[in-house]
Amino acid sequence: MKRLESNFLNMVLVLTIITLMAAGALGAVYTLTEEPIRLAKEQKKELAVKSVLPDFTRLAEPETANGLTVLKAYNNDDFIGAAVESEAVGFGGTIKIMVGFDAEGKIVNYSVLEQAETPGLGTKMVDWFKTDKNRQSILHINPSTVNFTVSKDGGDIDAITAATISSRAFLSAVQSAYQAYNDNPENIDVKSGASTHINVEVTDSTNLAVDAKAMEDSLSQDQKIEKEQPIKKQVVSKKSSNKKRGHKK
Amino acid sequence: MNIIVLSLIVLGIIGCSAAVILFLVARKFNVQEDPRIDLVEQALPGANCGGCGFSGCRNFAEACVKADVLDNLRCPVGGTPTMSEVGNILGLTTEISEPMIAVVRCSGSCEKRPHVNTYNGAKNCAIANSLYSGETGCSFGCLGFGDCVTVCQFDAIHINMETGLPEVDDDKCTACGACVKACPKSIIELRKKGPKNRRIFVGCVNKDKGGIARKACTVACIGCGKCVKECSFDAITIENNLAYIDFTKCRLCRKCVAVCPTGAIHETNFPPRKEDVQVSVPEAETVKIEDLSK
Amino acid sequence: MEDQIEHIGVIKKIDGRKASVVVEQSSACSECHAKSMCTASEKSEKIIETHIIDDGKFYEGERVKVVGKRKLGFLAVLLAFILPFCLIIVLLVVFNILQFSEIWSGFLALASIIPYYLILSLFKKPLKRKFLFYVQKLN
Amino acid sequence: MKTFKIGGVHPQANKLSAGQRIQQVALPTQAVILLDQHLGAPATPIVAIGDSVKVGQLIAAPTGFMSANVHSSVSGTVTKIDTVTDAWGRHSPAITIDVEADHWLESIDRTPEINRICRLSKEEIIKKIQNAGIVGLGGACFPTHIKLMPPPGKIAEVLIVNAVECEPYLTCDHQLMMEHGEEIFIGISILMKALAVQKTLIGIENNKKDVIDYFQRLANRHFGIEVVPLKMCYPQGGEKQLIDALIGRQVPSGALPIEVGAVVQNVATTFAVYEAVQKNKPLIERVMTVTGKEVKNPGNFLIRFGTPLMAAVEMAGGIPENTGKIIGGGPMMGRAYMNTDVPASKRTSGLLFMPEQDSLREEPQNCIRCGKCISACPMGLEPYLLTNLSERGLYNDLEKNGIMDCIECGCCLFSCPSHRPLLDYVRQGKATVGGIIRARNAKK
Amino acid sequence: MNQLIVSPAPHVHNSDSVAKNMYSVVIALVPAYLAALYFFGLGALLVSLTAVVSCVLFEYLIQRFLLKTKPSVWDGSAILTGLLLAFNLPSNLPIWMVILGALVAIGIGKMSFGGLGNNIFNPALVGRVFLLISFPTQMTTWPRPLGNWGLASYIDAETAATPLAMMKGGLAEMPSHIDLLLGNTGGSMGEICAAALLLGGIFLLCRKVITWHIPVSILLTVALFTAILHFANPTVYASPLTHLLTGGLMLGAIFMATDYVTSPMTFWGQIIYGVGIGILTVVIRTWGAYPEGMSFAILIMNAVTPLLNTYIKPKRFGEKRKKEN
Amino acid sequence: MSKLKFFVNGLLKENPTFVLLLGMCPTLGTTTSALNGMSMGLATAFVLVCSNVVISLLKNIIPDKVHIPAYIVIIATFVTIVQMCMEAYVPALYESLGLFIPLIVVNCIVLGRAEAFAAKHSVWESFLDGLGIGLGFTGALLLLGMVRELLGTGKIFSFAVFPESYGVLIFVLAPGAFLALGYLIAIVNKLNRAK
Amino acid sequence: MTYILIFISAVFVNNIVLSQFLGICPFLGVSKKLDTAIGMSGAVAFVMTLATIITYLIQKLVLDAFNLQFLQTIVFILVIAALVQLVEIMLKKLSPSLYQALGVFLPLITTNCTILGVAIMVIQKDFNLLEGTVFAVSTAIGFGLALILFAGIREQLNMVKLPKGMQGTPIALIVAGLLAMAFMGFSGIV
Ligand SMILES: Cc1cc2nc3c(=O)[nH]c(=O)nc-3n(C[C@H](O)[C@H](O)[C@H](O)COP(=O)(O)O)c2cc1C
Ligand SMILES: Cc1cc2nc3c(=O)[nH]c(=O)nc-3n(C[C@H](O)[C@H](O)[C@H](O)COP(=O)(O)O)c2cc1C
Ligand SMILES: Cc1cc2nc3c(=O)[nH]c(=O)nc-3n(C[C@H](O)[C@H](O)[C@H](O)COP(=O)(O)O)c2cc1C
Ligand SMILES: Cc1cc2nc3c(=O)[nH]c(=O)nc-3n(C[C@H](O)[C@H](O)[C@H](O)CO)c2cc1C
Ligand code: SF4
Ligand code: SF4
Ligand code: SF4
Ligand code: SF4
Ligand code: FES
Repeated sequence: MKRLESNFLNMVLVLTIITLMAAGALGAVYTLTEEPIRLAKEQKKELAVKSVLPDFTRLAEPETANGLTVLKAYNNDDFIGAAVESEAVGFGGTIKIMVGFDAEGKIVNYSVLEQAETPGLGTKMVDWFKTDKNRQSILHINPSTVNFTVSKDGGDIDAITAATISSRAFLSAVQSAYQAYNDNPENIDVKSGASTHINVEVTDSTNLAVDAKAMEDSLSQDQKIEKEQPIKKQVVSKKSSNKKRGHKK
Repeated sequence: MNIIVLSLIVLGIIGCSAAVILFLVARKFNVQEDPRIDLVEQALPGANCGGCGFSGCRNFAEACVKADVLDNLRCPVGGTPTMSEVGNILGLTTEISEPMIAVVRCSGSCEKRPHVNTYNGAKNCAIANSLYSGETGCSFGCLGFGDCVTVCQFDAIHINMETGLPEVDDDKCTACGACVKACPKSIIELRKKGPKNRRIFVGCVNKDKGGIARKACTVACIGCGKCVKECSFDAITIENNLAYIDFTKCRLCRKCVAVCPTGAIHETNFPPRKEDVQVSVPEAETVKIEDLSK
Repeated sequence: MEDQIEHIGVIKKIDGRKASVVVEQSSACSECHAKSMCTASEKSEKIIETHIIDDGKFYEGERVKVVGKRKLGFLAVLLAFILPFCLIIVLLVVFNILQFSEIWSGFLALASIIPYYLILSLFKKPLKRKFLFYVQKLN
Repeated sequence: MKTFKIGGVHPQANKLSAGQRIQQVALPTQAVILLDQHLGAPATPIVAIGDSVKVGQLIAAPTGFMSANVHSSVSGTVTKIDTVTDAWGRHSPAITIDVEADHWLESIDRTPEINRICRLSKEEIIKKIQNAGIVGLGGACFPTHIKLMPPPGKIAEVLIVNAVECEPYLTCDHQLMMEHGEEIFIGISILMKALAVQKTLIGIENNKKDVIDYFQRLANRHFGIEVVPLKMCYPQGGEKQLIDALIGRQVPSGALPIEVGAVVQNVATTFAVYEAVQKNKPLIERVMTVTGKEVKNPGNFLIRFGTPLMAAVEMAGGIPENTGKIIGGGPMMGRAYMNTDVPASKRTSGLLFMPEQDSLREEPQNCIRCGKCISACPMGLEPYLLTNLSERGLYNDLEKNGIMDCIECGCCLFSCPSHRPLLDYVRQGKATVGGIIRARNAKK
Repeated sequence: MNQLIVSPAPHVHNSDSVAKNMYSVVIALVPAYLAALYFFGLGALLVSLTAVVSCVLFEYLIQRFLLKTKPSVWDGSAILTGLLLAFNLPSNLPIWMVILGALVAIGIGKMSFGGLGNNIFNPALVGRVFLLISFPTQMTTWPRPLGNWGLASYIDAETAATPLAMMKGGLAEMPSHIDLLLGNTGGSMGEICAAALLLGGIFLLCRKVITWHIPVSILLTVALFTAILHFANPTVYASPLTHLLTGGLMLGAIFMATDYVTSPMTFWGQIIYGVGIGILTVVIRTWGAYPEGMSFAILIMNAVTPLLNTYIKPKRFGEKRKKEN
Repeated sequence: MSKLKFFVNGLLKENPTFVLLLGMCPTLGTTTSALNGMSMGLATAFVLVCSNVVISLLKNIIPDKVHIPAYIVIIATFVTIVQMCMEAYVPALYESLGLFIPLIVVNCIVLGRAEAFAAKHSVWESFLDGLGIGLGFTGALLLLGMVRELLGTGKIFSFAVFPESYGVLIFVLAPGAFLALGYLIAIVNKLNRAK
Repeated sequence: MTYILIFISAVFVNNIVLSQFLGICPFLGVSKKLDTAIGMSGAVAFVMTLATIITYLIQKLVLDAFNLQFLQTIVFILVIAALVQLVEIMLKKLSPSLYQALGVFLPLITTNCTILGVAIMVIQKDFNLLEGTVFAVSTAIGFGLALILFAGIREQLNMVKLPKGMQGTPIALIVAGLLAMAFMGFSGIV
């Protein structure tokens, strides 16, 4: 039971061998788990998409608009809506959500992908805005048709009790999702049904016509939010730069 | 498969270079501690009392490991058994020294030494002592504010509420000597623990002349010298009106106990004496006396 | 009385008015009661050159207190860690402003501590004069 | 009006015996003269049992630098040279003399005339003071002649006479000043000469208006002596505080007043100096106050050293029925006695009888960190911290936190709402640290 | 004559005591309490009684049964903790929450450290912040002042926002300064009437229970800091006066930051402490998530207090002189 | 039979959390709920057992002076394995435990056990020891998680015990972690002393 | 502005010890004496910055490049361990007297979970190098802040008589809890 002597060669050798063994083991486990990990990640995303959109048969490749990812869904060839991933800084950190819009720009459903809000307060957002109580639900609403801010700020949506900050962040994330949904450059071309097209235009024009000021307000507010949340911006821009680097390689 | 090869290469390189660096470091600095230090430390009581003169048991353990002879190193808490165990671990011999124990040399309980005034300052012997001689007529006796109790790390000494005097718990006392240092009246002494905890000692430190001493406290040593005459082993000396029994010479014959007119000499843990010898040992100190002399 | 830092060590060698003392530097965790359970409680021995100013006789192998001014401790941390730390940060910022690539600025900043320590090594002598330690008897 | 700048408290003055004329206490039949009446080591007896002595005769010589001469205050036969139990139950060396008559040494001038002229040189004055066994009567019993010999390199600029008497209850200095003002001023002039200073400041708290008026009149007649009324605040009488109040200089930590060019003497000391230098009379008696709320006739008494204190107490109407505590000195700095069967000495500035209800301290509670002890401390210390450190035996930290600066004035304990025994622990810590420092210096 | 009592000097005391200090503070709180009763009616009574009784009770029980020491509840500190805790709660808080707050204040904030004098953090604020974090909804909805006096004031009071919460929403509907001074606004029961609190503060200053250093440095710092902000952008940042009169600032500065146990002991220590509280309060009020920063600011500075006590020493006698030489 | 003591030892007498006070970071960081706490405990236990076994197998071929880096590599390997498996099969859990999974590497318990025990004992003993300590750790985390979840949200394992409105939010937040652990340790100390 | 936000976030809002629960061991261990706590904070800041930069580079140059992210844990821990030792060697060789002084003054800097944790967090949060460095520095400052505050509190607690059961770790944890509670006041600032 003599221990190996501590001379240079022994030490380096043993340590190297052990590291190599470790590397081998890790590599092996990695190859085994690589697939499940990817699947798990995809599954999560797909589940999210499914839960926020009506039934669809085909998803288009992700596109980016306004720096957000937009996934369009088709029933056969009919554009039936799009799921948008969006984020905003809430009370405890970044809130990532996925919102599904139908072809008319109404919110079908949303799901919270990531959040670090206070349990019991901000975390209530997971189903608060789906619950049909008072004015707290945002489902089946086109964000541009209402004043899409919390009632405290003069808007039409009830904030989560005692979690106004989270609610604000959530709503602004939904709004930027809507923006992305709307601004998607390919949106108009791809859309097959004219009604959608018109609908969008109509919404816009009604907005302009009916409540130009509100629109302006919401826009300026958007800008304000962006100004106030430089981290978010940074993150977003970095994302894209990362991507670029990735392409280069 | 590619991944495995890649990770082999990358980790191999990093591991190898880390190994070289760590090797260099290992060679340069890291003291591979002598594993015996751990062993010795485990053998020690772990009280970290500082009684050994080192700050903490581990330092003492190191000192033991580094030392060539254990003669000057001694854990008062663990005593000889511990030291011989340490000696075994290190392959060194230890001096066999007899276990010691703290002994309180004042018997002036509340009833035997009435209070003549009331102390009303901070409850601390050192402070009271620096102010004056104490609440009783005896200016040598225990003050009873328990400085000795505070310093004992082993919970071995407590003030008996009835007598107002500290009492040492034979089993807990480790003879670390902390209380000896703490007592401003130098009342506590480390003495040989004695076979079966049997000890004989003078329970008084009063150096006043007999009359004065007796007036202040009924169990005071009055320096009459009877015990000196009685002792066949020259163990007892009298200085400043106070008898002292040298524990290295005392053979525990108990003769002196019987002759002391005030009962200032204490015996502990002796069996009751068989023949009742009539001696004038006052009240509480009365014990059945038996002559054990050879 | 100056504010002092004290450390216990063992005299390894005495050379006139100088003594080499071996002190142990243990990690943060060595205070911990469970250190035997935990490797973080690493230790290393360091040899410290000290001066003898006390008249007391010292002998090799004696356990002594190594005493230095407390300010020196802070100065040491400043020179050894804080300054190079500031250097790295400053360089990183500068390279960033100069539009170096991230990788390069990282490398350059990291590398900068090598010349820093090299420069520090030029001051070996004055530093040695500054960082004086003394030995004292225990208690 | 001037006062010192840091800390201080305002205890009730209770000067019950103010204005009571000084009464002479009758000679005892037996006098017990303590040999430990000064700061340093007890003096060594130079008489033997059976010797007969006269009033004013030297009976014990100094043992070492800080010690002082002790003179007989009575005439008679030495019957015992032994220890006696002092007020604190300790054994203290003393010479017992059976009083036979009242024979004085011939050299002593016992006439009541005031002798204004002093032609002695500086050295002669100091020598005379030393021979007369004069020690500071302000409390510390520091041999006065030492104070008059500044160490080389230090020059005294100003003499400060401590007439503050800030201790509650005590009035002996006050009364002495009223009755012997002239002599005191001569004493001051002598001290000025001994110190070669041109200026003297007499600090008096403004609760003694009569003395201030009287002394200001006297000061007009003396060159270089100025009377400074001070705002009442305890411990103004503390040497460092008084210097701060009068000349605005603060004696640095660990230094002596001479560091800032000042020498402080108590008024009673100056009177003793007058008697010693002008009348050849050694220090054999002093004025003391016997007082207390329940005392029948609180008063000021001139008492020979060695006389049982009870003699003065009897003159004041005896020990009151419900006495709980007897204090030698004032209530702020005095020490409680456990034994009243003791003789008067150079230390006894007063006896205070506290009724039982005022005698017990309240139960101490946890420190509530109110900081009141800090604001009260005239030395700018942190008594709560010193107490904590002392309790835990952290002597290094104690030293760093200036425990040696503590003047044991008691302001901290006086003002602690938690009734913590602050000064008890601070004093203990100070004693221990002092010992450590001395040991360290001795090694060097 | 009986046995003499012997003790070291000094033998007299200025007869100040812990209880005297504590009860003085209780008395000083009376005006604000009356104001609270006037504005919030029975609810205020209910909440304050519960808080005081449960604080005293918990202290007694813990000392008696857990620590096994002699209960010292009558020194008044537990009463004070209860009262100050209640002052920091909305007057319609559910009773069980009040009791929980008292338990936390006394159990965690005070007795875990061994009782009066040992604690690091202000017990009442520990209780308050614990509740605030645990029940943000209930702790941030206040009944409308003068809404109701009877039992209804407790059970289903109309709620009102505090001026500070309004401040966060924009400066449009702030109450007038007079209303703020008198207390005619929403808020915790004890914090609303700045005038009554000031009155109590003056009483404490006169009785020398507290010194001016802490309250004045807090108020000045807040005034200064908010003035700078206000003049930089008056539409976003409220005026200094508004800040001074709102929220628990007065209550905190006069009664809670001055707590002996948890505040520094030296002159400069107290000034730094006060300035720190002022700055933190404004920072939290204007940029933080919580509408009210005083409690947090005091707690944070409580944590700094030991450092201040260690490093900020009183000026020692003879010190300056030393430097000159 | 006597070997069993190695196992029991870690459960109670040397419970890493309550008695030895090791691995405080994950203890505090992952016990927002009973489930999280338990999972973290199990992950640690797995690493502990595996690394104990492997190290005790290899103990004689590892030269003394590189034992720490060697142990670290071995431990890191198992940690990474756990990490990948969790990510693949229980992604939700993986996310909620977050950073603390890779940090098992520096957990004093794991390395400490390797050094203090596995390097000196046989494989079987090391296995038992690892299991005991690991389960002791798991138990402690589970307990703390349960306490925090119960006090904080009124639930245990997401099963409502009392109505949600009685949840004391602070216990699922950072301060609650410290407070709950502090009092739990105090209670355990008290029980130990009472014994 | 971003950097300031990162700073405030790491120092106050998401303090590494008080809200992230990393580095608890040294927090409880080194905090007994103020001086050591202060010195230690400086040392940790240095090591943390160094470690963050080097692990960042390795991540980008090696792990990301070869798609070997799964080796992160093992590579980081090795690199950090080696790095700390390397600094020691350099110091010893190049400035022995400094090295000596540190030996007397500081405990050894060990790789605790804070350093590894920060290195990983920088990658996870997708910071760029400068942000990562600022993050590391701020985290270290936050760590130092908590450590120093805590050391002060502990020195004060040493002076009082705590209830028996609370002495040691329990009271330390409770103080940490209350401190964390006080620091929650900063939440929402970023
Ligand atoms: C511990 C704690 C956690 C909180 N967490 C959140 C949160 O996650 N999201 C949020 O919007 N507000 C949160 N808040 C509340 C905010 O501090 C703020 O009071 C609130 O957003 C504004 O109040 P209101 O919603 O009642 O108008 C929290 C408060 C506390 C005390
Ligand atoms: C060692 C020592 C030397 C002293 N030397 C002098 C001195 O040279 N000059 C002087 O004026 N006072 C000297 N003093 C006296 C002190 O300043 C002071 O007056 C004395 O301690 C009594 O002060 P108190 O009554 O305020 O306690 C000396 C004191 C001591 C202890
Ligand atoms: C707290 C304190 C209070 C004192 N109060 C007085 C006082 O009221 N009157 C006085 O003469 N000396 C007082 N002293 C003594 C003086 O400090 C100093 O020793 C004395 O004035 C020196 O003169 P002496 O040597 O002639 O006694 C006091 C000392 C202290 C420490
Ligand atoms: C001026 C003053 C202010 C006080 N403020 C508070 C307070 O804000 N909160 C509290 O719980 N106790 C307060 N107390 C009471 C007491 O000091 C407190 O309960 C202790 O912190 C408990 O150890 C105060 C006491 C005084 C004298
Ligand atoms: S009784 Fe005295 S000698 Fe015995 S253990 Fe206690 S302190 Fe040490
Ligand atoms: S033996 Fe000594 S220390 Fe102990 S109580 Fe008696 S006097 Fe005090
Ligand atoms: S006794 Fe000492 S510590 Fe107390 S106030 Fe006076 S000088 Fe300060
Ligand atoms: S006066 Fe008393 S209670 Fe106040 S700080 Fe000083 S010791 Fe503590
Ligand atoms: S520092 Fe985090 S577990 Fe030790």
